[in-house]
Amino acid sequence: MTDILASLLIMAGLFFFMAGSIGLLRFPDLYSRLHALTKADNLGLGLLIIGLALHLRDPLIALKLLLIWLAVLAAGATSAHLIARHARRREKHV
Amino acid sequence: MLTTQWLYALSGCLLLALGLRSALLHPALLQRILAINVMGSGVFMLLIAIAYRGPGMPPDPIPHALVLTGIVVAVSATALALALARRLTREQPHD
Amino acid sequence: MNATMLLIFDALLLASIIGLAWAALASADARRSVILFIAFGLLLAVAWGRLLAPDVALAEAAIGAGLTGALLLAALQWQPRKTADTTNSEQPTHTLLETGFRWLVTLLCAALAGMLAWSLTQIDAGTAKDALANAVAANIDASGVSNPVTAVLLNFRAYDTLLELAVLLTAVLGIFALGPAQAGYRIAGPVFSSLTRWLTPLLILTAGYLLWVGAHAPGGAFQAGATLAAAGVVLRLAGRDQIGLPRGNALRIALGAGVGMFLLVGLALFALGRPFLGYPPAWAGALILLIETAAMLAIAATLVSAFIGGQPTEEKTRC
Amino acid sequence: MTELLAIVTLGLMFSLFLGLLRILRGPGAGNRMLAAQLIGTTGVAMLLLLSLLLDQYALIDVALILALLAAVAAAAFTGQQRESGHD
Repeated sequence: MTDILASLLIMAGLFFFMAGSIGLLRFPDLYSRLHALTKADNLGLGLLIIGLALHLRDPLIALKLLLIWLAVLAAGATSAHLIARHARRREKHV
Repeated sequence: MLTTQWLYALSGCLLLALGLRSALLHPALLQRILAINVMGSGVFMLLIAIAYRGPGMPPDPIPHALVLTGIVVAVSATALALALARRLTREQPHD
Repeated sequence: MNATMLLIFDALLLASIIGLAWAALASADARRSVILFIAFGLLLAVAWGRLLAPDVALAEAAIGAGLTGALLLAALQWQPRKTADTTNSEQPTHTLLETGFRWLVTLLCAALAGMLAWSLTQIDAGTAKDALANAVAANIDASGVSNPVTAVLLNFRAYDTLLELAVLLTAVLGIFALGPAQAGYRIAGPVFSSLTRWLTPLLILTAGYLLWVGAHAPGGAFQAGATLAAAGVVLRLAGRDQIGLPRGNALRIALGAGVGMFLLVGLALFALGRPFLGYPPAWAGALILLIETAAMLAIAATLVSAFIGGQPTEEKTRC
Repeated sequence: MTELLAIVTLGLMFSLFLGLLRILRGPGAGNRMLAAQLIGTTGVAMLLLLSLLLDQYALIDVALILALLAAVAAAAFTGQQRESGHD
């Protein structure tokens, strides 16, 4: 039962990764691409990690997985902020 | 050798050749430093592929040890090369 | 079924790695080359993991993501304007002789790759390829650690590792000789600064963890040192003046700690009538941990100094 | 379950391929950095799946290090050195 749920979560994670990549490729400008990217970081990896943690049922590994997700979340948000600010400054300069 | 080993080993050879070619021919200093790093990665890939023994089999630890130290030495050498390049740029202004 | 899918995975991963390397080296735009090279390094870490080399993958991850990228992106700041901003519009033109020469070099490189590939078929024919791996497996119980890579690095081939650390020391002395450190970074905005506040302790903790597990699982001085160095890089990028790197004599001691501890242990054993670096099995585990701790600090100090690009100076840091 | 993990790993590889197109196309360094960020996150996910698929739990530690250092490249890319000519 939990394995079915885990499978569904992992597949949903893949879906958001795909959506993020397609968005990155198809969206017209840097700012909208940023939004596509955060979907992969936040939802894609998050769902995948919850799925894997459910499947493994090991609290210690689950904790490590959670830490990985939090780190990617924070790094993703920070990078997005930095890159957007950098792009805005460049636009002003030109 | 296993198919997986062949795939990675041949890619390692290819990276070595790619890196060597650019290290010799690229006009810019920075890209030449990158090219030497690509060469190194090719050698690393070759070694790790040779160490591989198939799924579920413990790989040969000796190439792993070689590559592990190689990676750390490579980054130090890259830093030294960049420091040299920076000095060079400072001493001969381009414009 | 699974094997087939993994094979397709391998092919796609390798195609990406080679494609990125090709594109990075074909470009005349330094920024483009550097960013592609960073992505190349990320995928290499995945490849090492795929080939069951987690020790190597750990080092590649810490160095590729934490050091090489930052080092190269910092190098963009002093790139001569001409090469930094060149786009594909001004393709250099070659004379016929130059074109011929380029083709000759390309051909020779391809021939080298071909010969190397051919030599691989010869390895396969030999039977000695597992001799060393078997020797490691047979003696691992006496090595003091159960991670075979750590056993090779700090026991069976400890001489090599000692010299490897000496090479690192030489590289950093060369960097110091070339001139002053690069200018520090401006104080980062609140977002990155607050990330730094909890990232740095986590990185230090992870380095300690890697050092400790190195005895029985993937990890060890090199991976831990690289992770610790990454913490220093993060602090420097955030615009901090204090990035944990000691100054003056303390820095010299830190840089020499790896080689020093190795020699100290080796000579002490020598004095006790054992071969140089021939640990007594009962003490091997403790001695290896001692050397590894010193080596981790030395590697971290070396890599951070290398990132800074020179000897940290006293007066500039008091802003 | 391993079947599913293998399929998802392969799917992530395809997703990464799309990211590669953006890193090659740009335009400009900002877009390339975004793509590199996505490649990093996808790499983390692939390492986690590979750790189960290949029975190598140490790969989770590799993923952890990549995750912790995921912001370094962007910080180095946007950070400015104190005395670096242009402002």
